[in-house]
Amino acid sequence: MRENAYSVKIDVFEGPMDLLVYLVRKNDVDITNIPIALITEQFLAYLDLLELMNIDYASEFIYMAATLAHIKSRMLLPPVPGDEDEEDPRMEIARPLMEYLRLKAAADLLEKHDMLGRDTFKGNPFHEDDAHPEDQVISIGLFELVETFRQLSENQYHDHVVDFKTNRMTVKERIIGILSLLEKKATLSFEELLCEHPGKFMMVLTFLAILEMAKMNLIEIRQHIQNGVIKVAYV
Amino acid sequence: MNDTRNIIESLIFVSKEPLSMERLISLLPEIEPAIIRKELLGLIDEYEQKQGGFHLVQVAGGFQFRTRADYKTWIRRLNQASPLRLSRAALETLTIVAYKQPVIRSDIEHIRGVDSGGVIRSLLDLKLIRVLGRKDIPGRPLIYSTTRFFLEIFGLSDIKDLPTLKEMESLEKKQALQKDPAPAHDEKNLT
Amino acid sequence: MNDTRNIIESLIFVSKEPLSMERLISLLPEIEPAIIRKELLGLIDEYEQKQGGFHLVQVAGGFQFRTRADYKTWIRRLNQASPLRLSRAALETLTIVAYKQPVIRSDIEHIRGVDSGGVIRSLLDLKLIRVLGRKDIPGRPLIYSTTRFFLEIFGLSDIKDLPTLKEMESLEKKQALQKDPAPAHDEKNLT
Repeated sequence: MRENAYSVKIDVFEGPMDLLVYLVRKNDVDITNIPIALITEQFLAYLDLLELMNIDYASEFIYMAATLAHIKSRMLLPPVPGDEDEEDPRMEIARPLMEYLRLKAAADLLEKHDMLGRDTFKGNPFHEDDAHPEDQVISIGLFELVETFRQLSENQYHDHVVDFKTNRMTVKERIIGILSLLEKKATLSFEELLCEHPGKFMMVLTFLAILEMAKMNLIEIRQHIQNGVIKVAYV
Repeated sequence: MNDTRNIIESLIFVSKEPLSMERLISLLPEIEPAIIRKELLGLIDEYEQKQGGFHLVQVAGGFQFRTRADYKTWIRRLNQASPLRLSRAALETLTIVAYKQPVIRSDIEHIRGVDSGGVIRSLLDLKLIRVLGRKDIPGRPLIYSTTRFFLEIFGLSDIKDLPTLKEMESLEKKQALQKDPAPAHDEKNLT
Repeated sequence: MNDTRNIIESLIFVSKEPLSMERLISLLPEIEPAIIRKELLGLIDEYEQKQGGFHLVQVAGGFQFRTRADYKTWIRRLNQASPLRLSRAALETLTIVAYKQPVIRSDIEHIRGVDSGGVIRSLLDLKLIRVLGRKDIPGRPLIYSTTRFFLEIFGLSDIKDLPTLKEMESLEKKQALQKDPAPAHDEKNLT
């Protein structure tokens, strides 16, 4: 902990385990022989301090405080006669603490590795066949799938907003569109028209437009007997 | 100085573009330009002497390591068969098929907003998706679904095992970790 | 044969990912696997002898040219990509996944004692960990494991290259011993 005469720094611990590690180290005690009363007291004092300073802390801290208090109370009970093998109640906290310390040490070690992009770099080889930068290639896993789906779903949502508020085509506009198509080509298949603009909304719109145009006698709808193709033609 | 040569070598090796003499000189203000020039020429010479798999060449106003033309036949092989890697378009399309199946082409195109015929075909070729049948709507479009091979690739026993959007949301970013992809000039403040 | 060595050198040089021995062998069916192996080892040796700006390292199950760490100060001046920076929480979570994989979220949180959804998410985004599938227990939670990219970033050839937690423990005890010398009979168990 860094302190100087003019400012007091409150260490912020990410979780109760971090705080415990700090306390154990500060008091220079053996993990397998934690002075539980002292550590509990300091743990609670820290939480009080946070409260005093209006700093929110997670429920995990409260849970740990309860665990510590429980261990403390069990330490006060006399050992059950005939059950001398009973485990030291402090092991409940010592064991996970040891595991946590081991992992912290492993993390320290991992960080000391020569990291690619930080300590060591790979080359940027050039060769002629490197000619497809537009095909951004992705190696994929399950997360890439769900992440892509999430992005697509988000875009989809925005599309709808645009569709309905500003960009919504009307039946009338669709009729005009179909008429201009028929001007270029006298007959069109139903499928061609429906597929011109994919999407449920546009298909419904096209369908409504065709019905409306038939009603107005602008077009004739015919079905081929043999192949079943429905065609739309200018009257 | 051998170290100067190594520094130059490592810089050219890492640079995305050919590294020009001016750039080298400006990157290494503590070294005499004349020495940089000398060591760079020495380095080029070294690679020419060695006649290895690649060499140091002067191109487009700079210096770059390039493979020697003698080995292009083999290099071409490398670029051909690479493991399953998909373009962004293919990944998007595959994702839609996976999550929305059974699905028809127009649904895919509606979600992606672009023509997807080519991508569907390549996914069919890769046997990641298959034709399930035809939908009973006008035009009788083909219906697509993912394949058993798709499950194998992703180590899934069932399509229902795909991670859900809900699950991803539950991994919400509560804390701002892996903070700012900070620009390099900030580095000092962070360490 | 010198040419075999050059072919191998050019292939490794050009490959975007570390090139594995198996891949090399399959790319070069006309060359005896034993010779490929011999030449590759010779190549690694050659670069170690040379002590140049970069060398050939074994990483993520393959071989790749990388700059020697001695030159990082200069390469950073090129400022091409900002390095991956992990918060302490991310580093610890990554370590847990690395050591305990395949692992589920609640295991990670049990060890860290805090909610880790956000960190897991960032690690997934960074492609350092991946979803492996689901565990066959109630709720069918997602299983996580580290990726090949993780090995690449940390310069590990295989996940087995990590020191075991047992080794960590003795390391830790040694540190403790330095602080407060323990009885001599304990020491034997440690070494």
